[in-house]
Amino acid sequence: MAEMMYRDAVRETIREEMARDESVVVLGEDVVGGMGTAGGPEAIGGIWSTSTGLFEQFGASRVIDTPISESAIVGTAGGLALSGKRPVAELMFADFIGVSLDQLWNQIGKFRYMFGGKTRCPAVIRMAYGGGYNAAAQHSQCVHQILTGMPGLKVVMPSTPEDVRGLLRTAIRGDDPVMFLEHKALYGVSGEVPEGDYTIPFGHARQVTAGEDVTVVATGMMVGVAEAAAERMAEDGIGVDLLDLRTTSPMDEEAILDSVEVTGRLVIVDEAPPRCNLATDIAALVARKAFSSLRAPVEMVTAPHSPVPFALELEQAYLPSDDQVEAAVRKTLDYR
Amino acid sequence: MAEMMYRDAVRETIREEMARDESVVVLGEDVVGGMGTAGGPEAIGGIWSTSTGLFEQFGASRVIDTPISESAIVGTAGGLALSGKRPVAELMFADFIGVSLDQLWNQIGKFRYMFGGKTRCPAVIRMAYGGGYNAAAQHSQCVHQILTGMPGLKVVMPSTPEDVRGLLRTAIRGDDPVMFLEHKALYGVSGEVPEGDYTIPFGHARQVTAGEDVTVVATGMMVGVAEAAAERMAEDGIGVDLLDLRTTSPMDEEAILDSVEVTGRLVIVDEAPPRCNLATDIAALVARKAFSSLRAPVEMVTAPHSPVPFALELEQAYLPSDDQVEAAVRKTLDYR
Amino acid sequence: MQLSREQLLQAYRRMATIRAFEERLHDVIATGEVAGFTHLYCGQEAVAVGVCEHLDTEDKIVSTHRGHGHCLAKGCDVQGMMKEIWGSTEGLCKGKGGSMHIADVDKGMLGANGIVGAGAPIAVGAALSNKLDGEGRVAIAFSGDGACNQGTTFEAMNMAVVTNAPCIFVFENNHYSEHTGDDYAVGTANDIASRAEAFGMRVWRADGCDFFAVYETMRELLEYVRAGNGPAAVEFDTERFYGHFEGDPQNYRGDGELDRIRKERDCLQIFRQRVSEAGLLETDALDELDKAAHADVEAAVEAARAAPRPTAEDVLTDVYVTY
Amino acid sequence: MQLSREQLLQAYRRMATIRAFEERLHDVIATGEVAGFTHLYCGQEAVAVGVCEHLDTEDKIVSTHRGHGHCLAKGCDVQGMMKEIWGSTEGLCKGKGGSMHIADVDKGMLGANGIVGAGAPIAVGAALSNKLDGEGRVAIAFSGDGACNQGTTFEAMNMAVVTNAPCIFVFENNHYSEHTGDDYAVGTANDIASRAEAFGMRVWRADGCDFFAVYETMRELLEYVRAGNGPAAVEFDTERFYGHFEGDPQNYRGDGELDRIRKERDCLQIFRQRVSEAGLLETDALDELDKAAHADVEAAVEAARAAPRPTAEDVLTDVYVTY
Ligand SMILES: Cc1ncc(C[n+]2csc(CCOP(=O)(O)OP(=O)(O)O)c2C)c(N)n1
Ligand SMILES: Cc1ncc(C[n+]2csc(CCOP(=O)(O)OP(=O)(O)O)c2C)c(N)n1
Ligand SMILES: [Mg+2]
Ligand SMILES: [Mg+2]
Repeated sequence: MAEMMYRDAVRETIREEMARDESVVVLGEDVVGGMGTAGGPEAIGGIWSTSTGLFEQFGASRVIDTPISESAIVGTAGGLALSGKRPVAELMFADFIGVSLDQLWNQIGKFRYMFGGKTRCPAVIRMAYGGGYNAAAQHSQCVHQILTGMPGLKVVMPSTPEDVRGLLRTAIRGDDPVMFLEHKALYGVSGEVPEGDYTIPFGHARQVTAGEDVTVVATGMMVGVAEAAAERMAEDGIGVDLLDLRTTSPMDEEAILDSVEVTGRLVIVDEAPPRCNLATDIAALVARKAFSSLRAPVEMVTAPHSPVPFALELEQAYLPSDDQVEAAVRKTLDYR
Repeated sequence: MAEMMYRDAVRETIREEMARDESVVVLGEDVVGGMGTAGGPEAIGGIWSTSTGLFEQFGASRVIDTPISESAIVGTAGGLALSGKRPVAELMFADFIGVSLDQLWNQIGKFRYMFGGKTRCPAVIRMAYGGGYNAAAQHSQCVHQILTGMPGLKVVMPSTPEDVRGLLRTAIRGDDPVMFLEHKALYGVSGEVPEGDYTIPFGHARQVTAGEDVTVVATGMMVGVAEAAAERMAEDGIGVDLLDLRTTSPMDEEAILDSVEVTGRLVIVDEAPPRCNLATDIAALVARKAFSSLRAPVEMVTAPHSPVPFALELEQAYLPSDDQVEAAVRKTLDYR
Repeated sequence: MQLSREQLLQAYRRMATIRAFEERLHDVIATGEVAGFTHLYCGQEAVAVGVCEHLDTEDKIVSTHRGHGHCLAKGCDVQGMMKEIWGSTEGLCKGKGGSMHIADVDKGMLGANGIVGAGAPIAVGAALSNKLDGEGRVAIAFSGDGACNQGTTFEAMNMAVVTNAPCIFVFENNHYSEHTGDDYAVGTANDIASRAEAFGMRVWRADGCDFFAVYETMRELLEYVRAGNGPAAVEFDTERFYGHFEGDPQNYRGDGELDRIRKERDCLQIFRQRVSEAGLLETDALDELDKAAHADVEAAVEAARAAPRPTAEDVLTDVYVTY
Repeated sequence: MQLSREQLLQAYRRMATIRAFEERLHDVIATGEVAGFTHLYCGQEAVAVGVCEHLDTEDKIVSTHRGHGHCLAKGCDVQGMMKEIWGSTEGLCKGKGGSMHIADVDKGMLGANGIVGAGAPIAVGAALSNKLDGEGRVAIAFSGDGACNQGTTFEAMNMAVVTNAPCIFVFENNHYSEHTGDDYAVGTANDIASRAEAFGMRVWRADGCDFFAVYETMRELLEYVRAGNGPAAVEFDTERFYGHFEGDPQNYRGDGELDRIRKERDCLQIFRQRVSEAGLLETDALDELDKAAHADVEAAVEAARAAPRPTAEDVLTDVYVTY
């Protein structure tokens, strides 16, 4: 086991996959940096430092710096993937699916289906999502609630460096289009990473803490928030079965249903606003398929129905907190 | 009461609002038709015939035909609305939110919030959605599941000509951005329309059929599908409390919760694919706030997790049917 | 350079097949036998064929909502296409795509597209893939005069220039986007080609109703692009014989406009005239090809009518490779 | 045409205010006192002021992520802006928007924008609104050399041409989009203006570091647009003194590049030189304005530090007008 930062896990995994398979190609804005400048290329290697050094190692034909044209970035990835390459494209901020949604939703997500199953589109689209940087309404959003609903796309939300490595390998080696959502507040987080070329299959949740009193489901950044609450409550003897979904499409329905069958109580933590989001998706799953196990109303801890606000105090109030998770857990436990 | 077609209800309401308030402006592709041709303008009046004659009546400065540039269409509507006009823009097919989402989601939906409540953006964006025309994966989709989750937008889904008139008046006269979703299979449907200048407030569901055995919630095209099932079951003495939500944001939570309190059983019909959609949203609402009333698992009748297929048989199997609604109702009633 | 007799026959045969295919569909759609939105390519055959006769399988094309002509020119199977339009499981896309989504990736045909302007960025990706493989192969984005106003088309042109992609933007200016004239919707100092030129690409212009003009222009253009000079664009002046979609009353046409273009701008007639005048092909030989094309199309219609239909179970297959 | 003494003083005062505002922020951000993403406008002051000095409240502007200069030039309140950047409820946007979303619609400032390229279509709408009102007012979209590659920018230019909107596309070419040079990212036969020209607009080009060049160019351009001739575009060659965002190490700069542009291309220095040489304003008067600008900014910082903070209850207000 080695210690590794989340951002480094992203970059080193891409590097290894590029070395392993020459059909892997990286593209995006400033993924090289310094193109067309006196200071020369490789000035930045991606604003998240997730591609630093790749240009030097693999050259301009496999590390493609692009203009600010997100639709063309995703479309180019789609054309590469239809032609047998394995593009790993970066959208920089997840909020930029706004300017490229057609290519994600109506193009790469549907090629296989529209073409009668006769093609593959192994494009990985990486993007940094989520709040915590006071980056306000257009640079802080969650998008998994939008993308998970789109048939043809797979959606991955790693919460640890270990999962980044295992899930990104699966994404790049797989044959379907994958939305790889990296939480920007996790880039600087370090964690233990196993040696070796392991992969993590999609659709398998990770049990973060075990417990039989209440099921808590979270993804991405919210896993840590829920974990903090769970640890605190463990001191009071409250056993939280905390599941990190890791991928939301496909989603590990079985793990959720199995857990609720034991606990009878469910709290879902979702950084997205409350309407038509992943929390409602999971609540509906349980209300449909584990109704007889359920012993209390489902609780959801989500962002409010508002854009992400700028000011420190506002964003803090906006983002789901461990206190809110704890309150929700205690509320469901108090229900008789 | 007069008889009126759904498409005519759209057009005549726009015409009246344009006559009533000169700040109302229409824009979109082919909303005039024939611009720059030998046959001259007004050749079509919108491919859905929802703007026929408006150009003749109000002229080129208030009925603006646009190039194929959906981002610019929505953005132009946003700029008009910020400047005190009341644009009614047409996206033709709802699927084209893919090429214009940023302007909907990150711009017009957020101006008021980002600008600290100091402005209004009264833009109405109309679009035809839904299946039934074998128009395949890029011309048949539902989008309410995407738009409802976006804070700052209001989402309207009229199911009858009467509601078109009342809701479109409210949309155009209101001060918030409104996504006005017209089901393309309803355009040719006629219905009774009250005389006079009535409006229908957002957030108020309509009770389509009354009953105390089961609550069924539907929107748009699905209202008719659910109504057919309800009528058939009425013959067997099954009482369906069928709610047409009319608007999904804001949504009439009270009507749903009140109904479930009586019936204890809930079936939701949603034309969208099953993940993170409106059906899950409503299921979650009930699992959170009406848990103690609920006497059976929630049932969802939705499209499957696939793009909309082309062939007749496939699309028929894809779209939720009255048979499926009936089966879901009977299943929830059978639950003990 | 001269085309051989064989090449001439093949080119005409392909154009005749497109024509026969579309005219047959025109009739059939009027009866309601075929469902969905269908956009006919009739009138533009010389463009699709004049472009694609230069390509082989590894060269890719990306098409539009009006895609039948591009598909047939790139070698898609007539029966497979017809069955697709009929919605059969034996269709090129198993009945899941229909007219607006016909594709045959193995033939280098990366799909018709229902979203105007969506194809151009995809073509850039296909071009970059070919560039990586280093065999001088290209990718072609077909776009209409309407699509040239969509942001994606511009982004793709710029992206191709910046990445020096062997991508070719073929603008088929048939003077209409749906019911609107290009004079109105295409803001330009000059023409569509000049807008492409402003991105730093070399551009060409030619009469799209004259197969030989298209073919010669593309020969020159392809030589330039295959040599590694980066992307290029071309604008072809062409005509759409039918309405935007089947059922379009075409009130926007001028008096006598349709008659005139049918008479003066029919690319098949122009081809016949040229080869006759030059004594290259005999009328009989051409008539034979017309007949053969019609027979092929008729056989395809019969096959499509008899072909197996999908069932409800097919809805959920082909969404993913791995579930 | 000559500017009056008063006009000259006002122009310099505004430029000096922007400079002082940005330099103060540069220092403050380094200490961590201010949160969020902040992009400084320093170096480009002559563009914002040279453009906006021609405008009144009914003329609208739409800005970018690098919006402080445009805001100040259009008359936004210094204290209101500083408080917004600090996130106070007394900020221009009650602390909800922050640096990237400052707006003051009543002043005709329709917002900075965090999405590159998103402003241009909005400006077209504002221009059409002004056209409807028929008073000869315009709308201006500020865009960078990076934003000129975004599809929305092209769509907006075409839309403005087609609708004959009194919209002006001001391209501030500071030669960088983030860490990338315009030589790489802007595919063009010539320059950004030539791409705009290809849409059929009249275009201008000028040195964006020379206030007088900007001002005179805009006078001519505005006369043209206000007269109803439709949209226009202008490219200003300018410089960005700081990094893309605060904290950017700027490794992409050439040796001595920053020193050189500070020395040779500082629009405030160039202004001073011009007015001194022409004997229009005395150094003392200019120094006074610098001092006053600094004092204003200092007062704004003090006010922002003391200003009331939002609370959790404020999160859910201002989402809608009617709930
Ligand atoms: C993004 C998008 N906007 C609008 C449409 C509707 N539409 C389909 S074809 C078309 C006109 C296209 O014109 P052009 O590019 O000239 O192609 P042509 O039909 O002449 O072949 C329009 C507006 C669409 N399919 N996609
Ligand atoms: C749609 C979108 N893509 C990317 C970004 C990230 N980004 C912010 S500013 C910027 C560079 C913009 O360059 P330019 O238009 O030249 O403006 P400048 O920063 O030089 O003022 C980029 C890529 C963004 N905010 N929005
Ligand atoms: Mg056309
Ligand atoms: Mg720049």
